[in-house]
Amino acid sequence: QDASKAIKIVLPEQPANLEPCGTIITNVGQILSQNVTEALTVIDAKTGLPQPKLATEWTRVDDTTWRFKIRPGVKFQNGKDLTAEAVAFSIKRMTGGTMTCNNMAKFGDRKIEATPVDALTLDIKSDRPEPIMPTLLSVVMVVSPDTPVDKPVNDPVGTGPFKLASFDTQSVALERFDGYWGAKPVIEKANYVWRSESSIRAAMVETGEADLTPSIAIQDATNSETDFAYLNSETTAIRIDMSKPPLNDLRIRKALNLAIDWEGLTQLFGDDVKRASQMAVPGINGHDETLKPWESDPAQAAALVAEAKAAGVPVDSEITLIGRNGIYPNGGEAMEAMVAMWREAGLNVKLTMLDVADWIRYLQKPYPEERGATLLQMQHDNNKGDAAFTIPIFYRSTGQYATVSDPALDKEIDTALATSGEDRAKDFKMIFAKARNDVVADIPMYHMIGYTRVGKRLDWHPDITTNSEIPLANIQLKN
Amino acid sequence: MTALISDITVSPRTGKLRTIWNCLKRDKLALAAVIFLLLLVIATLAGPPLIGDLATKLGLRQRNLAPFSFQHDWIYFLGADTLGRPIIARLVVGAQNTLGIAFAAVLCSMLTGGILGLIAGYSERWYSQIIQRLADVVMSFPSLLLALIVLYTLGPSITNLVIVLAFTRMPIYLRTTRAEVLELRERMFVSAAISMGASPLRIVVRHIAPLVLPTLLTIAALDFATVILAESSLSFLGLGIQPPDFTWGAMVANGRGYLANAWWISFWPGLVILLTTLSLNLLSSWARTFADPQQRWRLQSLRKTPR
Amino acid sequence: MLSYIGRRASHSIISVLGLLALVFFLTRLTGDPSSLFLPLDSTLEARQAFARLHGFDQPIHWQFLNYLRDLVSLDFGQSVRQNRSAMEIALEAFPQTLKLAFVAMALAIALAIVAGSIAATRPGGFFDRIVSLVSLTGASAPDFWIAIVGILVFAVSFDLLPTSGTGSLAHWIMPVFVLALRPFGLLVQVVRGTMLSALSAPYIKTARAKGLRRKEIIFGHALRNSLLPVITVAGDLTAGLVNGAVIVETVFGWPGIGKLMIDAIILRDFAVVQSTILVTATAIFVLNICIDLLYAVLDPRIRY
Amino acid sequence: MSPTSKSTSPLLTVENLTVDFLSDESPVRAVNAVSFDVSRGETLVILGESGSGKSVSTSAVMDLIDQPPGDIVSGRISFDGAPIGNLRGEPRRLINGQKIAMIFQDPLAYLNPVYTVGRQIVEIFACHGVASGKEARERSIELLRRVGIPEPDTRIDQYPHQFSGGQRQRVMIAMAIALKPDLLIADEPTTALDVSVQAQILDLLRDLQNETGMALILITHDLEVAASMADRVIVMNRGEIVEAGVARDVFTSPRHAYTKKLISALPHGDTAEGGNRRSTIPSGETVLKVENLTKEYLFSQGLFGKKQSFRAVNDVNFEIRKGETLGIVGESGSGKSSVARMLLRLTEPTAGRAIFAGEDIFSMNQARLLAFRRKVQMVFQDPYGSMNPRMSVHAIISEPWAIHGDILPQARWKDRVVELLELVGLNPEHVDRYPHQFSGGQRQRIAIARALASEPDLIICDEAVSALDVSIQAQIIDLLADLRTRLGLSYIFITHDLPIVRHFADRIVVMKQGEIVEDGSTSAIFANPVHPYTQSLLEATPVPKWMAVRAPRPTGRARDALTL
Ligand SMILES: Nc1ncnc2c1ncn2[C@@H]1O[C@H](COP(=O)(O)OP(=O)(O)OP(=O)(O)O)[C@@H](O)[C@H]1O
Ligand SMILES: Nc1ncnc2c1ncn2[C@@H]1O[C@H](COP(=O)(O)OP(=O)(O)OP(=O)(O)O)[C@@H](O)[C@H]1O
Ligand SMILES: [Mg+2]
Ligand SMILES: [Mg+2]
Repeated sequence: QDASKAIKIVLPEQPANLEPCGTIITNVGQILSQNVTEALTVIDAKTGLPQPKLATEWTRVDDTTWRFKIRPGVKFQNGKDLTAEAVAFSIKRMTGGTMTCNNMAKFGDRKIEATPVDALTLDIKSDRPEPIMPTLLSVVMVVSPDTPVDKPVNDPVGTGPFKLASFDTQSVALERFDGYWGAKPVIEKANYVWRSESSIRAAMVETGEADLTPSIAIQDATNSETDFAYLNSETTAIRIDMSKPPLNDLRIRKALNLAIDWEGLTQLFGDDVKRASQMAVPGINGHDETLKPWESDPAQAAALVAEAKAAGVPVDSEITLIGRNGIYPNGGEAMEAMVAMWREAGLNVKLTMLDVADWIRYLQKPYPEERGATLLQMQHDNNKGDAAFTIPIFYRSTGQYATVSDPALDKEIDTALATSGEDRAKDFKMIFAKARNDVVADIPMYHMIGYTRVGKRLDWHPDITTNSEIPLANIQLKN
Repeated sequence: MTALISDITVSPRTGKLRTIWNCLKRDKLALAAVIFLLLLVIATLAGPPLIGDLATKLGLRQRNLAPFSFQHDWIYFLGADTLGRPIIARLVVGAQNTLGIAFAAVLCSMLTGGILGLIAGYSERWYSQIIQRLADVVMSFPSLLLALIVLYTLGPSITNLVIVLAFTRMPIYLRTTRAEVLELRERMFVSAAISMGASPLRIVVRHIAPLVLPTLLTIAALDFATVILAESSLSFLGLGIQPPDFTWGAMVANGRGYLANAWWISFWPGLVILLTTLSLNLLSSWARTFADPQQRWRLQSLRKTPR
Repeated sequence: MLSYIGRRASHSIISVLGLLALVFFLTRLTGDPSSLFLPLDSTLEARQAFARLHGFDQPIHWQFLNYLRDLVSLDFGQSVRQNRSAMEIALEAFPQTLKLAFVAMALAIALAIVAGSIAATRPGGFFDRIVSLVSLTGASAPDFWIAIVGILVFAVSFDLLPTSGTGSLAHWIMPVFVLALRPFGLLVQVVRGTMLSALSAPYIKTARAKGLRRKEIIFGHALRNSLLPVITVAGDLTAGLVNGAVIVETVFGWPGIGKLMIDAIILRDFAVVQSTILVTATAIFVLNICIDLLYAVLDPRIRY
Repeated sequence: MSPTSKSTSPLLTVENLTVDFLSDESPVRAVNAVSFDVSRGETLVILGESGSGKSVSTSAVMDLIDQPPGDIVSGRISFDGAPIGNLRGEPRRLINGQKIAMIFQDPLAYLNPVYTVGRQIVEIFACHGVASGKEARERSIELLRRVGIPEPDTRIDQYPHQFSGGQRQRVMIAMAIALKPDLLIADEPTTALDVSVQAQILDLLRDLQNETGMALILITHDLEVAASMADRVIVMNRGEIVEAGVARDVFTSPRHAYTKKLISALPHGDTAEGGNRRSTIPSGETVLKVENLTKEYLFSQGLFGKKQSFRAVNDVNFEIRKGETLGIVGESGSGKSSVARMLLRLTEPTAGRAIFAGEDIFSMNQARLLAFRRKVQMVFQDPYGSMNPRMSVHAIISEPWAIHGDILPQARWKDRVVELLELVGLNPEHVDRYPHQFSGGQRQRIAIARALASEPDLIICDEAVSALDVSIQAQIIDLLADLRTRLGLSYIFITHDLPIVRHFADRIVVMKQGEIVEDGSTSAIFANPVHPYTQSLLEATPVPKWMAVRAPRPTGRARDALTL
């Protein structure tokens, strides 16, 4: 075998398992998605729109039913043929509830049902109108019908250009699958290892021990030749708990936004980050380009606080900023800095850094009873092309992370979710604008940048999907 | 004879201090260590009021300022950290929490471990067994899990931090003490003391403990660094010290990602931790020599007869 | 002696079981695994389904009884994260840590004994000062600091060693070195201290009068008498490495049990936490029994 | 050999040796301008007051004085014509052990506690490349047999703490003579040996001298031993040699005042009946009654070996009355120390009772035991080991007062310590010194002072005066006798020194192999010994060398062992 056609990729973390149903977990997806397993559709990184993959075309039969044509001549890595039956099996495996399926999270509480029409045609029915079904289906990895239904697996068999060769405590190895339906990839073998220290991953690519590593820290991205920045679909923000005084006062919430020295804070995340004005990144259907991020205006912030104080708002009462350790690089420092800035503005903010499990209690409903006025550090990832993966969670009163409770807003969101095409985007933009200007339920910070170091041997560039997949087939070797 | 007695009773207190001082003078390294520690204590007590809020004030535009640059204020001489705060100021202000936590934790673990070890080693009763098995259990209990449990049930605070650190470091003292006691209690002078009617307490405290203490001090002096660094890794869980408070350990941990690019962020705090530990060790090995009558001459000025 | 071992073993088994029970109940005080295992944006129903599937919704004493029942049939539970038997995972990782810890400790003990003993023969001398300074510096420098700087220097700048990973002999050098540094520093100090006392004992005079070689006097007579605290401390440090080589395992990508345990704790993979603790605790208990037996071998006056 | 071999040049010469011990204060002069020499086949006996520098000056010969804190101010030591004073490293190693060997004074401290005695002997053969493995072991067993250790082939695998005081001393001797050195320095080699074993050992030394022409420097305070061995004698006092000469002259016509005092203090067996220090009070009430006392030691060969037992004390009965001294004499290893240790509950008896003041010692609870231990004190056979090395003399002696708070108010401790030190003949300025800074005899006296401190009713003295020179011995005995008369103290006086028991004890029990073979009043036993062992004890009194007839040697069982 030609050694030069084998590459080594260093991931930040060991994949706990290789269950195709968990590809939305970064380190599983980066190995499996588009390499071992494929879905019916794939999201185009630039437009956010679904493109054909294992489905060649699709049509909306009625409000709740979509019909997909399955690509003919596709074989699973175990030699079986891809049929509508197999796709239906994969969907049932995910939705059946006999095992825990992480990818289900993207479906929220929707119920879907797949019925094969003929060998290569599949009908998918949802319990309510679903305009973005093709987008949703990009997370359903199609697996061989031999896969057990009731328990997760570590030896996935899919239709992708690579098949799993080995998986142990130190590495995952993929091999080119010769029966692949599409173009033959250049890479023959890929070895995945993991190191959590960013500087070491960077060093490994530098010394040639590895060829590629995603998400290195900004301070390690020192070589413009090999280190590529890309918008990584993550948006960072501070969520404001609107139910507790003094945070239930709009002036205070605005002051919180205005008091930050944004330019200074940006230093922590590098010049490539983009200030955020909303919780979804550009390229997502519904993102409003025209929406302006908050400016930094400490004077006005102080004035607002004073005004609120005059109006009897208990501005002196303690506000807890709950941070999460290791949430993103320099996250702790950012929180420290912001606390210092708010204190400057006359707000009594205290920082508590928690570990994930503890922090999650504050993130998700039901929130702890005794929480008091809290601000919560968070990061939201939407790489699925549609604001539907963002808006209902944050701004609908039933949303998992929502602190807003506004029936009028709920209604607007429901209509937006049911519409499609141009109107859908317009509706979402309106909601984002409202959230930014009228509700102020959060302090949007940045659309984050990831840095990937790519060895000199490879010809490949990361993009917004890199956080969820690294398609080996797209990697070319120089000369 | 009366003259002799009055001679001996002359202010024994200052006499002792004088001997200690004389012996300290003879060991230059130990003397340097003492001076360093004294300076540290002074800086800890007097430093923070002088430094004011320099240590916590952000200077995002001086982020990761390199050390030894003369363009900036002297306070930036050792550089600035990731939020542009002067490292000198942070070292001084961080000393208080660092030393407080480390001393408290090391002292607690040494005392409890030492006492339990004396009991476990000297007594052959059932509780000796229990103590030892408990020590085994503590040893096998991952400190991180303990920290998490404390965090969830009691919440983060300095006291809890000290408890966690002390608790996890305790077995080493316990087991070392016990090991030494096992041998010491077989010595003749212990039999002699028993035959005189000395209570177990007295034997343990007067006869055995003084011979175990030097080893414990040796371990404790080095444990100081372990505890400081362990404290910083607990901040990873949120159990460590909470910002805006900080310790040297937290500073080191903060600079960890910058070793390749801005080494000074974690180097300086690492260096003071090292110097502190080094000083404590030099002092403990001096104390060990001083406490041993057979070795003490090494610290005395020996006047030879002219020949 | 055999009866002593039997007694110790039975006490230890009881203690390990107690430890397991303690861990079982205490870990469940540290939060809900379902919120960590599932993606942040999954629904409440999904979480509940997950809890039901893994039995986290049952009263805790039921969970414990189930666990005990499974234990009897040597079923240590499934890792919810890794879809595998938790014990299998733990037993896969343990030897990796063990061999690393073993090599590092063997090296640290051997070097510390030699260096500490020689330093003790001439306290305050040049060698003594150098050994003390070097070992203390090594022992009080942060280990991740040393590890990363080591990689940057030896792997990146000079390209002498691989950055990380396992495989060749070269892969061992840095992890072993980093791991051995702190035990070495501490042991040097302990050896030096106890040797200093031992060397002034009268039986050393006897040995000198017999005309023994310096080596035999130092290592045969003095050292043997000062070994008790040394092996205790060494044993504790080994135990510490067995369940705490986390930094080294993390930085160098060594697939050991330390990192496994920490990850499992942080992610609340309870079955893995219990299995790793069971494995390491057993190792530590066995180690402690061995050390206690060693006391009796080393000092005939100690009898159990 | 006789002094005739003096024609050749001396094997060892020490000229003008001065040794100081340095400390923060002014240096302590332990040895001052001492010169002596010894030739092949010759025996030089060093006599002298306890603490007079005997051990230090001989240690200097073997380079055993650590410098600092020791400081050899001046002196030239040459061996076989070559200076060896500054010899270190390999050349020194070839001399120590092989050419010059030493028997140390305090055998317990000087044996390594963690090695079997066998290993410690084998080591000598091994490190000088003489023999190794099985052969070395065989030779070690043989050596142990020659020094009279019973069952040497099992004993060889035991540890020093499992031996009796006298047996340890003999192990030391075995080690020293292993390589048949040219010069043997024996520092009080027979202090813990009963007369018959002592005779064996002395014979053994003489045999070696005859066989290999070994020179012997014998330090002893026992004038009878000295006289029986010495060709020449030097007498030391306060670090200086005050008299030197041919044995007969020194003994028969001492010139220096100190020597005269020494020789006259000798409690000669014949005169002892008259000027003895036995109790004058006739029997008072019984203080201690020991019934059927038995001790079996359990030990295992190796870690997993089978448990074996050894009956060290077998059905011993005796009683002591108020104001009485009970002398326990007997073979070395016959269980004397074991009895003492059991009476203080330091080792638990296997069987038996001991009634003290109407109560069985062995069934006392903690509180009663405390009261009991205040009333009974012990002087241990190995004084060095019995003192905490971290405690100053002051702390050591005042410890009983610290334990039993009601004896003496703390304000008076200092004065009382000084008083006690003076009573036992020590310099009261040494209160702040530590045990390692004293000579063997001085330590023994500190131990006596400590025992006296708690004002007990009964003192058990285990070879308490065996390392003291005769003049101090006499002083201490007088002190003890005085206390007995004034305070009604009782003593159990364990010793091998017959003249002393005869001088001091009212009644004597004789032990052999764990059993009492004879007991009775002192005069009765000395006048009319019944048991053959007692008879052999009394007969074995050594004869001055210059009076000894060449051919006949002591006979009996002991002899057989030696000729093996
Ligand atoms: N390490 C030391 N430090 C200070 N003084 C010491 C030290 N060793 C011995 N001496 C002193 O030196 C003197 C001589 O001691 P040495 O041991 O030679 O006496 P000795 O003649 O052997 O007496 P003994 O018959 O009692 O054994 C004593 O007064 C003793 O106190
Ligand atoms: N701990 C022990 N284990 C085994 N045997 C022992 C132990 N202690 C003493 N012995 C043995 O018991 C016997 C009696 O010892 P003990 O010390 O009582 O003798 P002793 O009469 O005091 O002799 P000496 O006059 O030589 O001191 C000896 O043979 C000795 O070897
Ligand atoms: Mg002496
Ligand atoms: Mg004895």
